[in-house]
Order: sequence, then structure tokens, then C-alpha cells
Amino acid sequence: MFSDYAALIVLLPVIAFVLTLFLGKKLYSGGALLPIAAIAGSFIISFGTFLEIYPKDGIVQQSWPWFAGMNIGILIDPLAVVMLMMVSFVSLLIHIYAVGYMSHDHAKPRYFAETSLFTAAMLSVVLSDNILQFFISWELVGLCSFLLIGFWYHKPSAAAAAKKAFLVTRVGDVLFLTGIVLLYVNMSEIIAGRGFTVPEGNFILQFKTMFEAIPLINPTQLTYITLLFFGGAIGKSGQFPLHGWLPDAMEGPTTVSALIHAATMVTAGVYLVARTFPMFAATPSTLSAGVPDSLLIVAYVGGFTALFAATMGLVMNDIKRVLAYSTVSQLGYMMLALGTAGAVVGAQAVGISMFHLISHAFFKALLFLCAGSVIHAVGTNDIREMGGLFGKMKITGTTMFIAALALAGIGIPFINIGTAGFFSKDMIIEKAFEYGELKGDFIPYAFAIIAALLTSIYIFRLWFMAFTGKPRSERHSHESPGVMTRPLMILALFALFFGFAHLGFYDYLNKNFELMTGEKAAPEGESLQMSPIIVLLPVIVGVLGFLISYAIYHKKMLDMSKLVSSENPLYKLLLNRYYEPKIGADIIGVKLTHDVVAQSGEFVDRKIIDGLVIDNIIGNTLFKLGEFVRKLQTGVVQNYASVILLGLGLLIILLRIKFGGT
Amino acid sequence: MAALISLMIAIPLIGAIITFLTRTREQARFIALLASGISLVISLIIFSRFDSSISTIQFGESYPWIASLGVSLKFGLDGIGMPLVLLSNIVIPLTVIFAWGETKEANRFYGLILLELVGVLGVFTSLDFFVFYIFWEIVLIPMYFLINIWGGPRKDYAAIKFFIYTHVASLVMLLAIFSLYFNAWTISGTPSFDMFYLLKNYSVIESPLLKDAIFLALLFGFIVKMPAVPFHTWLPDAHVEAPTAGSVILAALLLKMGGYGLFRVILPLLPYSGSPAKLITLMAIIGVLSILYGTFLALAQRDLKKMVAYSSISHMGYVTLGAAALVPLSVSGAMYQQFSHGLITCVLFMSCGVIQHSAGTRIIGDLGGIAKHMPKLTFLMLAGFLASLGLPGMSGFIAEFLVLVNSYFTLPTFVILALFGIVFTAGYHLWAMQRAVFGTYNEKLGHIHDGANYEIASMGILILLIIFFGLNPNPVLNMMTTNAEQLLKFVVLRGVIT
Amino acid sequence: MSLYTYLLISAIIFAIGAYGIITQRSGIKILMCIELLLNSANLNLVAFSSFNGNATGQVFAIFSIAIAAAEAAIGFAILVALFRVRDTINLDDINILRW
Amino acid sequence: MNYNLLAPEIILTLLALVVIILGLLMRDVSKNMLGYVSAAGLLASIIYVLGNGMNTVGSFFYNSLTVDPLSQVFKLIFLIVSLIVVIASIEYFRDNRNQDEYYALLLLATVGMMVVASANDLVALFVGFELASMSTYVLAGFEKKNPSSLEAALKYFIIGSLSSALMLFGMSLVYGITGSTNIPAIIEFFKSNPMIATSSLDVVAMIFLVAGFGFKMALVPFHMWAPDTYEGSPSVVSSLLAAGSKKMGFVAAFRVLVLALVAIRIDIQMTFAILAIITMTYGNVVAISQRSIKRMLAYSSIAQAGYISLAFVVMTQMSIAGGVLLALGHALMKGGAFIAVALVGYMVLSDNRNAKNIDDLGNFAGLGKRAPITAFSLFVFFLALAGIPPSAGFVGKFVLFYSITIEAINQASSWLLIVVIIAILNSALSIYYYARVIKYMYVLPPNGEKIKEPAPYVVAILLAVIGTIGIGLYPEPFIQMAMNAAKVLGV
Repeated sequence: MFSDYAALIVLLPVIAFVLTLFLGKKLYSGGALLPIAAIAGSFIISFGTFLEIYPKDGIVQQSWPWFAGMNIGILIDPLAVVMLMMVSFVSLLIHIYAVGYMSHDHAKPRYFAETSLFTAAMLSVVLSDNILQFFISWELVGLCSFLLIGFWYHKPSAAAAAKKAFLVTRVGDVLFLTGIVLLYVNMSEIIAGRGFTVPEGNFILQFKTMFEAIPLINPTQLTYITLLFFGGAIGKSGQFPLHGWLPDAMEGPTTVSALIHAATMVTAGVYLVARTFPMFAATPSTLSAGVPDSLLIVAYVGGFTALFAATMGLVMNDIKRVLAYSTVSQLGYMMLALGTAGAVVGAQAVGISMFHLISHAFFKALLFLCAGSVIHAVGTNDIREMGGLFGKMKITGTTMFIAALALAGIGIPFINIGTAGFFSKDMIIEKAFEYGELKGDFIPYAFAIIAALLTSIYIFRLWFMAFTGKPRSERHSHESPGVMTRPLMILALFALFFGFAHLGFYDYLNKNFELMTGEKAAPEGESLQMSPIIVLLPVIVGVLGFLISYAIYHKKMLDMSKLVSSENPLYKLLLNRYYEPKIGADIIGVKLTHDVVAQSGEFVDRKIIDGLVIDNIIGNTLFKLGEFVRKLQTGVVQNYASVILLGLGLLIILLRIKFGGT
Repeated sequence: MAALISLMIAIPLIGAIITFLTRTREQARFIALLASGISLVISLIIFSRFDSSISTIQFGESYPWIASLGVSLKFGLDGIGMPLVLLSNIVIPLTVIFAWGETKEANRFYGLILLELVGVLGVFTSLDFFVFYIFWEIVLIPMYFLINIWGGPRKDYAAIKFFIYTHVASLVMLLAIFSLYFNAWTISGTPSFDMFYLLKNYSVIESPLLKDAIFLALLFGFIVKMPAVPFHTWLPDAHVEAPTAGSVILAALLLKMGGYGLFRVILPLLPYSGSPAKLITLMAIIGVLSILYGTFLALAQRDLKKMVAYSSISHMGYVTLGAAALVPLSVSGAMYQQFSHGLITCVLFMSCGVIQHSAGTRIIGDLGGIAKHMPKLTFLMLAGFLASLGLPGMSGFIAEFLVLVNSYFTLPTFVILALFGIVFTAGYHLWAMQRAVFGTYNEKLGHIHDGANYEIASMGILILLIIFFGLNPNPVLNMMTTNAEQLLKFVVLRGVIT
Repeated sequence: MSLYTYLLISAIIFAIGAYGIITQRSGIKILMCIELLLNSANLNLVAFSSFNGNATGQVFAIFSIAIAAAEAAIGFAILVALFRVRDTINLDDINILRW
Repeated sequence: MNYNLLAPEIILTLLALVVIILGLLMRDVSKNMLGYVSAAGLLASIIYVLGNGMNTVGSFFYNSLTVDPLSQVFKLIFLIVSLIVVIASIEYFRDNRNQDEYYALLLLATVGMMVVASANDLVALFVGFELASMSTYVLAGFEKKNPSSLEAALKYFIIGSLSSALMLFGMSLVYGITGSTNIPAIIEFFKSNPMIATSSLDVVAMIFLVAGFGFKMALVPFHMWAPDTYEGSPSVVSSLLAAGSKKMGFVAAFRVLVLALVAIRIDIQMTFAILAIITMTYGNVVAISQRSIKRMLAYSSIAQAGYISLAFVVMTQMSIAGGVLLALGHALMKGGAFIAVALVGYMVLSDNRNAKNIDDLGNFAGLGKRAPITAFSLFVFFLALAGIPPSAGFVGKFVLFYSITIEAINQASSWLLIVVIIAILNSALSIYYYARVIKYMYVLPPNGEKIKEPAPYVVAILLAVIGTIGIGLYPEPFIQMAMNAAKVLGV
């Protein structure tokens, strides 16, 4: 019976948004309760739906016609339902946490209104059954992120970051939209030309219809479409080269970073690729044998981003920025999973990637909330000014340590005991290796494994610098209130134990596309046996990273000041984030677009088209002429007479020339 | 229930005359609101009775006028005119409400606004070319006064430039009308200015040269009004100098006359013109050029209002593009763009007006952080800006989506170019917001207050409408699509596009 | 004498009149030049009349002579009135109205 | 012979004499009523003309006068103009001791114009021309203490008599060639002997006639008297000149030139086109830089002359009709405008007895507040002159430009199209200086308080306004009228 009310999953938060926005001031605690209740409702319905459809491998499909052959609809299949539960659950926890975190902010109603709108939009992304609704919700999600990053709009940096986030993701969105345009055109053409028919009650842009049309669509077109979609994903999920906005997005409240820029929104890109995976998988393999082009590119972009972001994570001093880069890098892992695993085990890749997505959601949200709690207590973001916090903030410290373990993917192989990250990430790395084995291309694997090492180094660097040693600044700090710590503990539990659900999870997700399109995904070849070293390696690098950080930042065995100095070009490069902000914002944004193109356009418009042609050539000439001719009117009557006689003579001559006559 | 349309046109006219004669501003604005309100009600009645499934003229009326020239007062509505009539009747009352506080020569002010309503309603409903032209011209005069009496520092220049520039365009259009009229006359032997009749006989003209000449003359007449690059330069001046109400009417209604012309006149002729392929390309180029050019120039502006003016140019570019694409849904998308831009641009110009009025400047650089003191305005302005940059869920998105998606069938390259512009569209909107509204408050502005209630109210209503039509375009979109399909039957018939 | 002689003479008179109008300063002389023009036309008329052998021309001439007289009277009247207010009839000085 | 058809002229002539005699007998104070008398007479003859019907035909005095639709239309124009002028003059010349002469002359001028309108013989034409001209010479200089009025009169007189001399010369040549002064006979002759018809002597004759008529029409290069005279003479008289006697030139041109030129089949389209274009452009361009409104109106009426003379370029029935319509419209608009200026002058003088250049643009500031009716009427006249619908000006231009466009299409001649486009650009340009005055009237603040607008002026102006808008709103009968008038010429 829950599934009948699936629409409410989105509608409840929307209602909460409207009410909170307009009369939040009057409600208790700035109207925090309403959104919390609404999102709790969404979570319950999602969970109930899950319980309903899980046993009987069912899916929920509802859809209503909208305009011009488009529709609005709901599609809850395994892929969607797990996302639904995760999003609503994490969002719920973070809302509760926010009650404490935002307690001092006077604009609470706006905050809660926007977050609940965000939740609604995100849920709508997850359960939309057609690409257009997906895109629309996706844009609204972006809008909310824009609003929430700029929540403290009076901070210029916040306003700038909000704008940057929106614009950079906008680039991706335009690619996405172009993809939709291409898709729509191709669909209509095969409908017109190749006798493809949209079944009764289905609509042209529904995923179902799209997947059924795949075999008919021109392969190269399919590659374009999928790559354009992936462009959108790059924007949203902060993949290289559109990753720059995510670290800046940390200008928003930490809860926002946790909810939007770690747990949920940024994963929308991954979700998009997962959602349209069949199309990616169906693209022709021209670049590398047996690997669909789109997947290959997804894999490389993902892998590179994983490594690239991790390197910057090493040197950041803003606690939230470290986490932000770690998010980017982890998203890279998910993309990598979709690419490599997709190439070797097909649709199962979705399960692998999604599992990491969800476990990441738990421990990354946890990390951010811990960071939030630290910031809340210390009042600064700079880890160089922290230190020795563990004594004062036991809960935060412990939970954050757990989260760090999960992120680093620490666990015990072979007996399968470990944190969530252990299962999810190792699976990805193994698949990357398998991909290397089968396709003879180990680069993605190299990306993955190196990134794993760096990951564990920077996260433990962070933990050690923040929680151990002696305080590096005399800031009084205290443990956060219960309303904040309890969500931490809950998330910590998930970060620890969620991993054990992996097998069931994989099985469930593998059925995903069969359930929708009805056709069985071709069973992939048995995953080959791997030498233990390969299985061990991820854990080894994880532990290694821990030890390195321990050595450097706790025991201070070797002095970093040599390395960490503005002389060191590598360090500078990293610290300046590969000069991405400079290139992106300043050069392309301001210099090129505004100063060069726009201003020259302005010049042409005002000075040449308008100034020269309209005003000077036409206007002034006439005035001058008028002034001149006017002076011919001398007022002396003989001149008038002369003019008359002159004219007379001229006319006669003119006509005599014209026809001689006698 | 006949004569609804002429009633709808007559009431504002009477209202205008009464308003001119009133003594106090209270009376003036009350009567203005009353008259436009009644007109709105009538248009709503028409709208509710309108059958959006048929493409023929509905609520037609016809009265003899000048027999010897074959002129008669023909009015009527179809899916092309109806939405714009509705738009006009929505915009004008809201403008009156927005300008509720006008003190300078209030009776003239409101009277002129009503006259504008009369003019545009006449243009959108008249089906006789002669009458059409007369209304087309009449619209200029009140706008000239609105700019020249209530305008800014360079109002003289702007007003006269607007007047002459657009007047030249309409005279050129008149020449084309002459030729159509003469052509139809020679064929049938009886003079008639009936619009459809003239358009139908266009195909009979022998010389392709003459056909193209007529076509281009008409096109010129319309795209100057829209305005499209490179004939747009009157617009920024007019907008910058005009009072807020003037800008609102100018952008929301007068520009739409150009677009209306495209659908009512240009598209029926296009398939029969001398060289359709070339002309389509020409229109597409004009459209895309307007989109990109307008976008980049908006990016360069320092004056908020001027920026909005250029954004209008780029948005009207979508109309040209969609019309040129000659795909049913692209055409109806273009029509929808007219409708939605009419609503959105109101909000933008009203925001500019409120800021100007409260902060005393519109220069983006001199503003900053005004959100602190003007929360309500900020909320509405942000909503308007988002709508303008095509955020889904707002009417603008539907229009642009339809245009882009469907134009791709016939004009792929142009669509790609247009898509390229979208990023920058978002760019200048957000950049302006960031510098003018957000950030730290610029103390030099002194103490500023939020918009007055009536201003906020009218903007709020508009935002609600924008969202409503963004979520549920069907009420107007269906009738547009019906007519678009009917228009394009001939195009396909002629095999201009396959 | 042939018709052309008359025409020639009248042409000469016309030319003199025209020349005078262009060159003369005094209002009176201008009036006289105008009379010359009119009379050259009259000469034409009469000449043609006898050449064509019908009287219309002469009638016309008489009409025009009468009119010319009236015209002259009006002209003098205006000049006199002007002289009263401006103390001059030198047309070069009479140019308040210009441009 | 049915003298009813000539009754209007007769009435007016007698009335003129009566007025003179009454003037002799009356005391100065009571002379004001003469205005009403003449107005009544004009009204009577208007009624007579209408009573006779617009389409009646008749000829008099051995076919030297003819009555036909063309003459009727123009008679109507002249009569209406004179009526408006007379009504306005009641106020303008109130308590002037020479009113009797003024009205008598005005009536005679009207008679002269009407004679020209129906002249069917060169002699009659010449006589009518001279009658109208001489009366107006005097009227122009009627303020005999005012130097500029006298100067205007003098210039008008000299140029006028010069061009009438030219005209006479031309007529003498025509007579010489054709041996007749009766216009139909002349045309007949031309038709029958083309050899002579195309002789250069003939061309010369035609040019002389053009000069003669062009002087009245104020066609470049025969226009130069017009600005000075219109500016200098009393506003009411300027109104008469611009609205009335100008049209006399046109009707004469229609009667003689059109027919003759059609007959002698020499193509001087191009020549006329050039003349027309130069004239309209000249008028508009110079008008832009004027501050004296009367002078501006003068130049604008030169421009209008340019438009009307487009009718000669393509001598189709449509174009002639357009010319007639525009002439009619222009009579109303320009007449009304000058009267309005007169009222402004009255206003200025009531502020300050001895104000100089009273028609300066500055005096129009805030007129919308000071004299609402006048301002609104001027507003109407200006928009009408600019050709904005719905107005007489628009209808006239509409038909005229239409006819030429059609010719351009028919002859597939690009240069004709260019002519139209230039004409169109001109009428767009003219908006500039009209709008400037409108701006002064409605945008700028008034420099004085509201005045009471004298009834006679208001009546006169409103007559013109009603005519202007009326023709715009219901042009049907007028278009018919013009068409019939054009049909007479049988082109």
C-alpha cells in the first residue's frame, strides 16, 4: 500500500517547503520540525515501498501525461529504492543535526525551507521515470545548492561560490540538455523512420522507452548522447575538469556540505550514469577492443579524478576542503567502477558503484558532521589551529575516526570483516584490476590504487592534526549537544556495519534493468580468481597511509617544513589547486568572456551600429544639411528671383537634352 | 454572445478618455484599474469559451468601414492571438497596480497605459490589414509620451529614436501590404484588405523577386519591433529612459507585436516565397545572432535595466529561431516563449524599477548587498532572474526547451549555437545578482526600504503565474500547437521542409 | 515682318526684364522690369493672334494689360507702405525674414 | 445655362461688394459683424456647392468655365478654408478699422481660386489666378504697421508677379502653337499633331507654365518666397495662403499640365520625380532646424507640396485621386495649424503686449496646460501631417503612395520604388520636428497660467480637427469624390 502513495515521497517535503518558507517564523524552532516530519514521512514511505517490492522483485511505475508528449512519472526499481532510502534517511539525520547546528542562525526558516525543497528535488531526481523530469529535478537540485551555498549571502565569498557552483554545473547541464535534445531527435526519427512505436501508456522520453529503442539508435549518435549525459554528470559530480566548484561550495553551512555536497546531490551524476547505464553499455567500442567507448571515457575520467583530487586533498588546511576533495575523489571511484566494472561484468557494475555511493554517503556525511561539530566547537575551519581536541570531544573524535577508517577502507580481507568502505572500495579496485587483466589496460587500476594510498594519508593527516597533539591555538572547545552527537553515532554504526549487506545488495541491484525492460541482462563470464596480493593490496595501502600520517603528524618523526613551503613548486601547485580557480574564473570567466568578448560587443553596438550609423551618419548629416540649406534662404528677394530663373533655365536645358526636338 | 472582442477593446478606450478627464490621481488610477480589470474579465470569458482544438478564427466580428478600399473592421481570435490577448490583459492591470504610487500627472499616465492596452489588443485581434496597420501605428504614440514625459535624463533622444525607428519599419511594412493588396485586387477584381485573403493570394504572384521583396519588407517591419539584431539599437535607449511602467509595457507587449507578426503573416507566406530555403536560413541566422549577441551584450552592461533590455533581445531571438525551424512544436514553443517572456520580463523590469526608486541608482557597481534591506524584493527578483535564465519549473524553460528540441530537426547547427549561449545567459543573471543584491551592503546607499506592498503584490502575482505556466503549460500551449500545426500543413505541403 | 521678328523682340524684352529683376536693387525698377516681362508676353500674344488669324490673342492681351495695371498699383501701394515703416525701398535692406 | 452651378461664385462676389459698401457706411465698432456676414455667405455657398452635388457637370461663357467633379472638390476646399479663416479672423482682426477691406479681399481671393478651379480657358485661368494673387498680396501686407508683414507682402508680390509673368509668357507660347486658349481645344490640337507637340518650343512653354503654377505650389525651386511670406504675414492669412491659394496651383496644374503632358506624350516623369523628391526632402530637412513655428509649418507645407506633386509622376487616376485627397487633407491640417499658431500668438500677446517673434517654439511650452484645446488640435494636426493614422493625412498619403507602389510594380521600375521609399523616409523624418513641438506642448512645464481660448478660434480649429479626423475615420465618401475628380481628367 505504500507504493500507491509514492508521489508523497516528493510532495511531503514540497509542502513542508512552502509552509516553512512563508510561516516558518511562527513555527517552533524556526520551523525545523515540519521538514523533519515531512522527510521522516518520505523515509517511511520509501522504506515501506522497499519492503513491499523487495520480496516479489516488483517495481513501481506510475506516470501522467504532461505537455507535448512528455510525461511526469514515478519509477521505483531497486536502483531507485535504495537511493530513496539513503537520501531520505541521511537527509533526515542531517535535518535533526541541523536543529542544533543552526540554532544560533536567525534565518532558520529559510534554511529549513531550502533544505526540504532540496530533499524533495533530490527524491524527485531519484524516482523520476523519464529523462526530462530527471533533468528538471536535477536543475532544481542545482538551484537549491546555489541557494544554500549562498545561504550567508552577505559574505561576498559565499555569494561568489554560489555563483561559481551554479555556473560550472550549468556547463554540465547544458551538455546534458544537448544530450536530451539529441536523444529526443533520434527517438522521433526512429519512430518516424524505422517503425519504432512507443507502447500505449508510455512516453517518448521515458527510460523504459529509451532502453527499448537503444538497438535502433545509430551507434555513433548513441555515443554522443551518452557522452553528453556524462558531461552533465561531470558537472554535478565534480569530475575533472568541472570539479572546481565543489571545494568552493564549502562556503555554505557545514550541514549543507554534508547533505548536498557529500551525501546526496553530488552523487546525482553517478546516479545519472547508473540510471542510463544500458545506453552507455550499448555504445560501440572503437577506442579499445571490447570496451564501449562511453564506459572507457567514464572509467578514465573517474579514475583520473580520483587521483587528481586526492593529491589536492593532501595539502588543504581547511578541514572542509580536505573532505570536499575527498568527496570528489570518491565520486571518481564510483565513476571508475561504472566504467571498468561495466566493461567486464556489465550491468552488475551499477550495483558495485551504487554500493560505494551509499556507503560513501554514510561515512562522508559522518565526516562532515564531525567536522561541523568540531567547527561548531572551535569556531574555525583551519586544522592548523586545532589539535588535541580528542580530550574534549570524545564522541566526535571516535565517530570521526570510524569514518576515517571507513574512508580509507580498512578491513580484514578473506574473512570479510571491515568497514563499509572496505567492502565497497575494494570491490571497485578489484574490478579495476580485473578490467586490467581482461582488457590489458592497467591505467585505471593504477589510478585507483595510488588514490587509495593518498586517501588514507590525507584523511588520517586530518584526524591526527585535529584531534591529537597539543592545541595549536587557545580556543575553548566543548562537545556538541546531543541533538548533534546522536546522528553522529547512528551514522557511525552504518559506517561500520553497512558493509556486511554487500552481497544481498549486489544481487538485488543486478536485477534492476531486467525488471524494467523485462529482458535478461546477458550473464557475464565468471569473475576470475585473483592472487591474494591483489586482494590484499588495497588494505595494505590503506594501512600504509595510516602509518605514514601517524609518523608524520602524530609522532612528528620527520619535519615537513621543507616540503610544506612556498619554495616547493609542487606544493604550491597543489595548494593553488593546479591554478584551476585562476584559469577557470579569472581568465575564462572574467577576462575572456566579459572583458574581451562582451566589451567588444558593447563597443560595436554602441559605437558602430548605433553611434556611427544611426546617430552620426544619418542623424548629424541631416542636421548639418538642414543648417546649410537653410542659409541659402538669404531673405534678399532678387536672389529668390534668380533662383527661379535659374531653375527655369535648368529645366529647359534638361528637357531639351532629353528630347532634342526642333 | 457576439461583439465580445470589440467590447474588450472599447472599454479601455472609454476608460482612457475618462481617465484623461479625471482630476485627482485617486480617481485616475481607480478608473484605470477598473477599465483594465473589466477588459481582463472579458478576455477571461473569451478564454474560457475558447475551443483550443480548432485552428479556425473564433469570436469573429466584422463591420463595414471603407467600401471603396475594401476595408472592414474584422476582429477575431485564434490560437495565435488568444494567448497574447490574455497576456496583454494580465500585464496592464498589474502594471497599473505596480504604478499605483505614480504622482506626476497621474491622469495622463494611467490614460496612456490604457491606450496602450487598446492598441495592442487591436493589433492582436484585427484580421484586416488596414485596421491592423492603424492599431500598429497607434501603439507608438502613447509609448512616445510615456517615455518622453516620465522618462529619464536622455528621454528626448530615446523617445524620438523609438518613434522614428519603429515608424520607418512600419512604413516599409505598409509598402508590402500595398503590394499584397494590389495583387489580390488584380486577381479578384474586388478590393479587400482581409488579412487571410491577402496572404492566400500571395502565392499567385509570378515574379519570385517581387515575392521576396514583399516578404523581406514584412519581415523587416516585424523584426524591428521584436527587435532582432541588427535592428535592435532603439531598444536599450528606450528601456533605459522609459519609466518602469513604460518599460514593462514595451517589453511585455510591444515586442510581442513583432513576434505576432511572424506567426500571423510571415509563416503563411514563407512556403510560397521566392526562395524559402534562403529566407529560412536568414531568419535562423537573425534568431541565433540575437540570442548570442543579446546575451554577450547583457554581460557587458553596467546598468541593471540595460542588461534586462539586452536579455529581452536574446529571449526574443528564440521566437525567431523557433519560427524559422518550421516544426509544429518549435513554432508553438516560440509562441509560448512570447507568452512566458511577456510575464517574466515584467518581473525583471519591475525589480529594476523598485531598486531605482529605493536605492536611487541602477548601476550594478554602485549597488551591493541590498538583499539585507529588501528581502521581499530580493526573493521576487531572484525568482524572476531564475525564470529568465530558463530554470525548469518556470514558464521560460518550457518555451526554450520546446524551441531548442524541435528546432534541432531542421536547424541543428543553429540550435547548438543557441545552447552555447545558455551558459552565459545564466552567467550575466547570476553575476548581476551577486554584485547588486548579495555580498556586503554598500553603506553609501544610505538607508533603503523594501518595495511598497502594491509593487511586491503585482510582482508576486506574476511569479505565481510564471510558475503556474511553468508547471502546466497546456491551457495556452494546446491552442498554440493547434494553430502551429495548421500553419505548417502548407509548409509540408510545399515540401519546403520534409 | 515675319513672326520670328516679333518673337525675337519679345524674347529680348523678356531677357532685359529678367536681367533687371536679378540685378536691380530699387523696388520701383523691379516693378518696371516685371512690366517688361508682362509686355513681352503681350507682344507674343498679339503677334501670334495676327499670325493665327483669330482675335483671342488680342483679347487675352487686353486682359493682361488691365491686370498688369492693377498689379502695378498694388505693387506701388505695398512699396509706399513699406517706405513708411522702413524709410527705404532698397530690396537688399529688406531681409528681416530669412533662414 | 444653369446659373445655379455658378451661384457660389456669384454669391461671394456680390457679398464682397456688399461688405465693402457696408464698411463705408458703418462705424468702426460695428464692423465686427462683417466677419459673421462673410462667414454666413461662405457657408451659403458651401451649401450651394453641396446642393449642386459633387458630380454635376456644366459649362459656361462659351465653354471658358466648366463645372465638374474636379472643380467642385477644389471649390469645396477653398470655401472651407476661407470659412475657417474668416471665423478665426473674427477674433484676429477684432476692432480693426479696416476689417471691411479684409473680408472683401478675402472673399475675392476665394472667388479667384474658385474661378481657377473651374477655368476651362487659359484666359479665365489667368484672370482667376491674378484675382486670387492680388487679393492675397494685399492680405499678406494687411498689418501695415508691421514691417515683417509688409516685407512678406513685398516678396510675395515680386515673386508672384514674376511668376505670373512667366506663366503668361508660357500661355502666349501655347496660344501661338495651338492657336487657341481653350484648354480642350489645345489638348485636341496636341493630340492631333504630335509633330509639333514634341517640338522644343512646346517644352519651353510647358516649363514656363510649370514655373507659374510651381510658384503657387511652392515647388522647389519656385518656393523661396513661401517661408518668408508665411512667417511674415498675419497668421490667418498664412493659413489662407498655405491651405487655400497653394491648392490653386495644384488644380491649375491638374487641369492644364496633366492633360497637356499626357497629350504631348513627352515623358517628363523623371523630371517631376526629381522635383518632387527635392522638394519634400528640402522642406523636411530645413524644417528640422526651425524655431519659428510658422516658418516650420511653411517648410513642412513645401514638403507636403512635394508629396502631392508625386501625383504628376505617375499620372494614374489613383495617383491623381491621392493628390486630391492629400490636398484636401493638407488644406484642413495646415489651415488649422496656422490658426492654432494665431491663437498662441494671441495668448503670448495677452501675456505681454509688445512681444517679439511670438511664434517661437519656446512659447509653445506647456501649451497642453495653458490652452488644452489648441494643444490637442495641434497635436492632431501634426500627427496627421506626419501621416499617422487615423487622419486625413494618412488617408491621402496612403492612396498616393499606394498608387505609386502599384505603378512601380506594374512597370517593374525600380526607380519608382526608390521614389516611394524616399517619400516614406521623408514622412518618417518629418516626425522629428512635429514631435519636437508636441514635446514642448505636453512635456515641458508651462510658462504662464491657463488662458481662456476665444470662441471664434476654437470653432475654427475644431472645424479643422473634425475634418482631419473625420476623413481619417470615414474616408469612404472622400475617396469616391477624389476618384470622380480624377476621372474627369480621363487619364
